[in-house]
Amino acid sequence: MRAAVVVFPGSNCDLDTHYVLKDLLRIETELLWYRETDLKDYDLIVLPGGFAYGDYLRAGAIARFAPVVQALVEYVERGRGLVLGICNGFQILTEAGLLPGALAPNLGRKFLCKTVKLRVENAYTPLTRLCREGELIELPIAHGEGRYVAPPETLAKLKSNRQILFTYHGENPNGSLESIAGIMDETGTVFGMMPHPERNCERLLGTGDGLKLLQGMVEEVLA
Amino acid sequence: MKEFVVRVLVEPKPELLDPQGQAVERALKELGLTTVSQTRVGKLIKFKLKAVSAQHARERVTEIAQKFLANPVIERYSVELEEL
Amino acid sequence: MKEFVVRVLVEPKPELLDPQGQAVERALKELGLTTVSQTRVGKLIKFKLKAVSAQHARERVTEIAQKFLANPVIERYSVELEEL
Amino acid sequence: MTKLELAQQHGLSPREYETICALLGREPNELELGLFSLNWSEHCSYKSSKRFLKRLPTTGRRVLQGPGENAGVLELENDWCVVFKVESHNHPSAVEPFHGAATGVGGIIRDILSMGARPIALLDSLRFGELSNPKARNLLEGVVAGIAHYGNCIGVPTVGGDVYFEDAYTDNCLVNAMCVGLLKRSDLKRAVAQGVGNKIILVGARTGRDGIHGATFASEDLIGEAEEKRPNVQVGDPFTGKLLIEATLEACRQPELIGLQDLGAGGLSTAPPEMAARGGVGIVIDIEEIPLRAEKMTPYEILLSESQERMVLCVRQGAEQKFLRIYRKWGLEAEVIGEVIAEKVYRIRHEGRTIAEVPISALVGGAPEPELAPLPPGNPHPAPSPWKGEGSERFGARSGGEGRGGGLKQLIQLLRSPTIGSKRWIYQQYDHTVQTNTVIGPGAHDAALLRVKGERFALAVTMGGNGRYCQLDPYEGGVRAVCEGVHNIVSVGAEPIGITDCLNFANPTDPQVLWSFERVIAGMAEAAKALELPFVSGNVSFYNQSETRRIYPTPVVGMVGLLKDIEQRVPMGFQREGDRIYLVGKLSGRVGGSEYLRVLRPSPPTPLPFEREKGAVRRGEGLDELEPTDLELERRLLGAMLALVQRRLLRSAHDVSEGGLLVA
Repeated sequence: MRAAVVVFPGSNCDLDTHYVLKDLLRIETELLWYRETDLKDYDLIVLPGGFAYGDYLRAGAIARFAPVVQALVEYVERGRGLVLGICNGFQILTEAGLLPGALAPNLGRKFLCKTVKLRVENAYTPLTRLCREGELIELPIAHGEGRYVAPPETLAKLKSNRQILFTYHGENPNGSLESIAGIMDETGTVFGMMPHPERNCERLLGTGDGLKLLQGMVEEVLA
Repeated sequence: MKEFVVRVLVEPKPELLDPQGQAVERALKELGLTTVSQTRVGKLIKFKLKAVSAQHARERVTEIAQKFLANPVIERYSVELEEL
Repeated sequence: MKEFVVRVLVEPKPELLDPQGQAVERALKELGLTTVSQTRVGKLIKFKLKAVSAQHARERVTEIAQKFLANPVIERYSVELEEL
Repeated sequence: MTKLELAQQHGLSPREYETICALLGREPNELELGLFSLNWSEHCSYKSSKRFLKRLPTTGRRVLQGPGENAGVLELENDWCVVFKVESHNHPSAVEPFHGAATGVGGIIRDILSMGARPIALLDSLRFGELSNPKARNLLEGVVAGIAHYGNCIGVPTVGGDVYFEDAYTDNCLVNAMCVGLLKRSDLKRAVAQGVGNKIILVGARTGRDGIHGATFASEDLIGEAEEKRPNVQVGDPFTGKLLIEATLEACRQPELIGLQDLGAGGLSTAPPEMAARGGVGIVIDIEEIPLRAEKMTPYEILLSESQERMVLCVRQGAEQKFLRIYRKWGLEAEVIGEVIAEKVYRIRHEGRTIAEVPISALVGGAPEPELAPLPPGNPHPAPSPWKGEGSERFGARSGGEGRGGGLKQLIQLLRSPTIGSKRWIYQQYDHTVQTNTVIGPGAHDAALLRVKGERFALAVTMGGNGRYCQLDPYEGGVRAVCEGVHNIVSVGAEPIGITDCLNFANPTDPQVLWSFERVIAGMAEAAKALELPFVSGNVSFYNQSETRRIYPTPVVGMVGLLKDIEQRVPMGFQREGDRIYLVGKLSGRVGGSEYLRVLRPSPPTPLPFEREKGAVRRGEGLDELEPTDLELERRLLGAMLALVQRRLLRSAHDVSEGGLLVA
């Protein structure tokens, strides 16, 4: 199995994500420069957190036109492998139209860095296959534009196709529509979530809940 | 080629909750502008552009606004052109 | 009382570094608008206002823009009024 | 306008102007005056503070680099080293809080970067006026948003710091930023230019008219000038800052890199000469080579510009293309703007002509020390304390009913004081978990704890300082600033190993301010010697006063500690029922300078410090007296705590500070 973590100018969590895949899950993982367009032999591509292109204008608005994202569209169309967008990565995937909806500024108008509780809404997906439906997990969030928004017809489709993977539990930190924290696309190969699994993969830093999410993606590829 | 000053005004869609707009409205009222309503806070993108005609310029800018300057899921935009 | 749509446009002072404006300009050029220059990204504050006259409305808004809507140290503003 | 008047407009005194003419053997031209004004500013030359700072201990077995470089460096374990420093951006933040604070964070990050280290943590110490004052609230809002904007975007976690709300800081907020970096000993770089013919490369952002006179501005009183004098505010671009980190760390891995330095206050007028001074060489710069952002900039504006996110490299002749490629790959500007020359001068060329040439030794370290004599106030003790009491106050004992039974009410009042209450509403705006090394983050303990991936050891960091103590008794306040840091570090189980500091004071031209400056340093030096802690870097910020107010003498201490085995870390919270609770150290019951007095014994607002009363400064009657710290006890306390940690006998620990035992 080969994984790639995309590095945009302004990505901050590329090394953190690379550390989990390579050092904790022992997967061959490369850092993929945003100018690359040859994605053929990657089974998993992660768009990490950060401020790609400084998040100027809108988070992910400029990164979406990077060569690697253009190549990603084709990669997804051909079903070559799994794509996971974390925080800034999720914003970029929605801007690129690879995931429905959009991420608007937090309702509280301030950047928020805290640990939140999430409820697993659908446990039959590569990202959540090691969780149980309804399970509560803890993950840190760190974003200023994390309010998930989508028109009613998109929300209806997300529900009917069970594309909603995580919802915030107990509090809705950023005012997201129906507390949505993470979704997948219709094909079940493109995933996006605002919370940071890579920041809670070791007991040293917290409950370790994040590891089984990334492990799920790996096991899906190896299965 | 003519030169134009282009202003693209991007604001949150009406049906979208605009916390910044609400906060500004509250402050405006506190500062005495009591008859204010429907406050929205958006973005102004201003630039100079050379083009053969106003019509051509407007077309190109509108296409880019739709694709890049505004996110159609949450924002709407308007394009204003002024020949120098 | 008359009703007006007020638009206050706030932008960074010209001599000040505008990282956001530079980033947007680079992107516009990559998207094919090669003849773009002097891109600035600022804020649009839009609201409805009831006032006795346009002149009175403009005065009140200008006073508030100077004190609150724009930061005179780093920004300049313009007020636009349209009677409904 | 005569040259002398022009010199004074540049913040140079007549005496300094005379010295310049003597050093040059002629009158300086305007560009040379600009060079002198920045290099001899208080901010860059430390001319009024140098002789006092010499008293701070700066040596120790772990010290690889003491003061005099971009940051201090201490050895840790397995070839790892820690790099850290504090920087202040008080004056720019008073003018424009958001960008002032943001550029402060950007600058301190680049100081760490220029030692070749990856920045791994940020801390900030903030001081504002009372929260009831709208101006203070606006400053707070802008400063916190600016720090969050820059720190979050650049991907360095903000893990600690402190904030106080006191009337003394109403007109002069304090924004001190500390950055900590890690590197392998073999990667250590220094800010030096050497080797005749080696190239000088300017990298990062383009040069504009930002913050011209920024450095000298910091040396002027902020008296009503903020409005008319609209200095061109420096705007930080964290996105470019992030690219600069990645590109520079890549450049630091190239053997041909001789040295590098951040363009801080003073920009191109101070960084190249400082690098040349360290290398014992000269430097020639060509103005045309400098990439500009604004049109029609004069050489004067280009050299004095303080545009952010720029650095200067000295690289071996012939290898310059390699470095230009690295920075351009990251989308950054990079141009060869000059080279090292044998003649020890800073030579500026423009259109083939030399338009300025000044001896390096004149610019760097040539500033004459102003003849300022510290003068203690009327008697050996500081000004009257704001609180008038009858005899020394035992907490609660004397105050009748208020003491007994009133404890809970007082606790709530103390917790409601913004200085003591939770700061979550601030640090939740800072990304404190990026880089996934934050084991103990903000709000969780007295110090933050960072793991180092692949290693057993961990790094404890803390930052803080109580200005009110120094207002009452500068010497004791200086001692406590160091001891508070030690308590915080040892509370998480780590051994304190080094100090950085930012000394925030009012005008040094006022003898009493200089006296408190000298006394604070004496106290800090005494405590550091007793606890064997070296000062490895630091900063001085003077002129923090307005017409009506003068800040408290405020030393902010940044401290780093080493925890050899991360499994021995000590949390703060009580762990298990039945565990025994111990109070270690002496309980004097004195409440001098305490939050208890400020919150529960309200009094007239703090008079202007060192205010004359009836001709002589009167010492308060005991209520404000600070219990002198027993440094011998502190030494033994430190040793005992470390022994308890090694034997794993501690379930948790917490330092008793603001709010005393009641709040702890």
